[in-house]
Amino acid sequence: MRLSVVAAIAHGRVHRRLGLGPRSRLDMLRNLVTALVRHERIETTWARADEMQFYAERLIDYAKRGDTDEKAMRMADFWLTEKDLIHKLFKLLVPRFEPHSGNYTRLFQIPNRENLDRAKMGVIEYKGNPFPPLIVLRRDNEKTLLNQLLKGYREDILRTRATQVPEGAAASAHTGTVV
Amino acid sequence: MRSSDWGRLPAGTGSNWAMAARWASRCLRSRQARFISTAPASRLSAAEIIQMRNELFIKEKERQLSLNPRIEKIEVKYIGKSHPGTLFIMNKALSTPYNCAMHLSEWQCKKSVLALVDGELWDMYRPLTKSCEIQFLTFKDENPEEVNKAYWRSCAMIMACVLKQAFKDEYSVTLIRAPEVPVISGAFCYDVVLDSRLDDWKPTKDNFRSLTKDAFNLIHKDLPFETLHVEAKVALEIFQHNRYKMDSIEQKASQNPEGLIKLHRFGDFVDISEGPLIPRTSFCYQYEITAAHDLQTSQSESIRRFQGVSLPVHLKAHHTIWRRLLERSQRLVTEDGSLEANDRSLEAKTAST
Amino acid sequence: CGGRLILRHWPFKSLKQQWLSARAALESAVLWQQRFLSPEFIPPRERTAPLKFYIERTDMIQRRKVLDIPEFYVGSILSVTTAEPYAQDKTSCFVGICIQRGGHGLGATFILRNVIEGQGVEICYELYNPRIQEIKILKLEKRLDDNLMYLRDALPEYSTFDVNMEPVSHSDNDEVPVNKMKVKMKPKPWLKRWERPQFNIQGIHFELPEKIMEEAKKWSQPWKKFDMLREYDTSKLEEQIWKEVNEELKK
Amino acid sequence: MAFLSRQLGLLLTQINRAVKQRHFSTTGACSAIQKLTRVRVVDNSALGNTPYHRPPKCIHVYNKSGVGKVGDKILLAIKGEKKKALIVGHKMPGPRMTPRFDSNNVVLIEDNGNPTGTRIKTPIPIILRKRGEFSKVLAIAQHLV
Repeated sequence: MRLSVVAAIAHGRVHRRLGLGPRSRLDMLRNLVTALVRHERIETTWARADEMQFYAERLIDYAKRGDTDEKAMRMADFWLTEKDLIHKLFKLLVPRFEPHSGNYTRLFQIPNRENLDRAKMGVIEYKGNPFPPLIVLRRDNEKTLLNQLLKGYREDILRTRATQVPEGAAASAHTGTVV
Repeated sequence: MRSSDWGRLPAGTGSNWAMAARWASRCLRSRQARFISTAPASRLSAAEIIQMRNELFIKEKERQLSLNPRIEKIEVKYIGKSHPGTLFIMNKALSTPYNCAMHLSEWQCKKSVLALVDGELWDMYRPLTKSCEIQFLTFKDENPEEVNKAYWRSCAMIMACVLKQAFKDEYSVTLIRAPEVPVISGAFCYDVVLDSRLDDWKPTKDNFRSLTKDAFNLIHKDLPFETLHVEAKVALEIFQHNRYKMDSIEQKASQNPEGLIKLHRFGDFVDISEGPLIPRTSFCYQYEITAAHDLQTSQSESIRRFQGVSLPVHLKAHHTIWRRLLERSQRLVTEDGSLEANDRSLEAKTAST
Repeated sequence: CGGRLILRHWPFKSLKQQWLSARAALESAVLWQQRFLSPEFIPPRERTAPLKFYIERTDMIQRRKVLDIPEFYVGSILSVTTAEPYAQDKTSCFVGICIQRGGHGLGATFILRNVIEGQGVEICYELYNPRIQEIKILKLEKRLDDNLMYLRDALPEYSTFDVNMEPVSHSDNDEVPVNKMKVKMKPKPWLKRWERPQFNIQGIHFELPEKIMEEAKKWSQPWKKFDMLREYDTSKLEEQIWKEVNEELKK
Repeated sequence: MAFLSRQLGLLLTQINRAVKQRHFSTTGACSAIQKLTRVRVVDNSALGNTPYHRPPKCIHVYNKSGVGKVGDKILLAIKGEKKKALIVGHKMPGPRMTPRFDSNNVVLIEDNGNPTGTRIKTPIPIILRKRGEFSKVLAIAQHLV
């Protein structure tokens, strides 16, 4: 059940209407999934990427059943229009996602299309692909002014604590002898 | 106010510039005449000293400007992340790194604190002298050490300006110097010799608050920091009433191979400084003067060290953290790090306990 | 699942309790092999909070403790006795074939159909209605389809059942037999176009012209079974609910 | 003679039924009984069972909504006459636990409420007894569901 998309697209609609009908919708998503399996990272409109994400993940789930499973094979056959990719799916992607359960893809929003339609665009990728990461998580730099001030503050605290603890220990030892 | 406009003057307005300079020189001449008449007075009030220094600074600046009567073009190459390899054609001895940043983006204008001109640290409002490669430094760089130092220096200078003007005219305030303390020690400081009548005076919280208020007045004025490299002779003339400054000028002149002294000015306050400063006072966001310590010295005059802490607009702190930083900044800081001071304070603490 | 949260085991147990629970788990594992979970226990695929279904389940279990609701399927022949305040003996009994099961939770229904005196009669019973006094299985079997609505358009003999029918015995261990009967239909205007692939009906012996059957095939949607969005895998949920219900019923 | 005619009538009714099956529309408009709904007369009255080229048709429903359900009286156009009738079953599913029939059944009644026929063979819903005014109709019914 796609609660997330249900929440995003209002009033109980489970999926978007794409293309020229249900069949065209699936055909379009099929081509997208095939492209995703081939290139591992593709750029498309946000709506298509969002619709496709579910199918791309379920396809991996099916493929995890193994290539001897008939249903899995039929699914792979349907969703991958280029048949050389079936091998890649079962032999490359499945071992990659073996330790994970779900969340095989990543979806990001990118600037709207420069085209006349200014469509909202997204980029979707399988995790663990060989490309450079889309988002570089920048760690807070320790050397900025504020962080240097805070570091000094922390060091002060630690130093006072270090001097206070031996005193406390000595005091307790002292009381110990008295008792 | 006129002088503060100089820094903002964009490159390429040569005629305007010349007109303004002419007008300024006219004013200067008339005032100097008055100065000569009052110069023999042994003691000048703080405002008068400031005015005198300011006028001398303007004069020197004008002189330096007149060295390049013709506008020459230089090529400035930007090497940075956003638009690497951008080439600017700028005016020699007129255009500043800030002008380059204006050509790049508003972001660069707002965030750049210092420029790196051929590997040399450069103020944002200091004119470029030759064709060069330029780079901008911000507070959030990989290693913003130099920027932090510049910020600390600038804050100390703002504090010096506040201290110079805060006292009544009958009390003399002699600024000594701004010790270069590392940022990690928690406070910037400025050494001051106060009037001997004020030896017993202990500044209260309200005093600090009023000083801080004065500092905020300066910050809100959004004054630019200007730089001038002058010969020791001129610097000595400017600081003729301050023997501490004269000592340090001589010392610095001897160290510098060309015998040049770096002067900085914001508003009409002129000071000697070690290195580059931030572009404008409005870069400070949180600013507070927190403590004053008596330094034990062998001399008869007691030297006071005023301390404060500040954070720039780009790095704001939550008020709870800010309060802790304030508490910490009240400890005495020294040039060789905060260690000694801490030890001393600890000793004092243990002694008291 | 809200239900599971509430039902979570008490963390501290005595040794005997542990042993008992272990044995119960073993028993339930054995029973799980030959389980039957009434379809109305499985919550539908929607956003309703699971707590609602849990509360309904408790009520359903309460009702099941009073009334024996047997295992039955679409296609089974049932006899239902209800309290009827307007009847002479205050009860009424109806015998018929179950053609549809619907609803979830307490509102679950099933429809019985019979032809009496040449007149087709259907009654939609609410499974947990307190008016129901007895539900008796006369013949436990399945048909080829999960919905026998097409019996309305079939010849009346296929939905005619004797009111005084003798119950056919069925042992618990046997598989439920599947009646592979193919019904013959009345001539065409029908309730629905049953030949269309969307109904996927196996239990009709179509005697339609070839042209119509070809025409119907145009409505087939072979891609539909590859649309993973339509899959609703209830096996885990089913097992969980079955355990919960079974434990509660044993108490 | 009367017996013969009755036999003939029954036979014709059977034929009539088969004919009706073919002509009856199964669209939703006929689910409940409203004006112009063709109905089936289920009692053994002569009027209802003699064949006629036009099936009986509802021309008025005596209630406020205009949609007749079980227990509502309607006016029928039958064999060129106007006749009142009582609905005893319809195709549209009623409330739960009540029977639904495969055809729209009526029983002809006189203006005073007495049934015209003497016997009703098809099943009649027991819920009819709830209204309490059709005891004479229920009395001639043979099957109650």
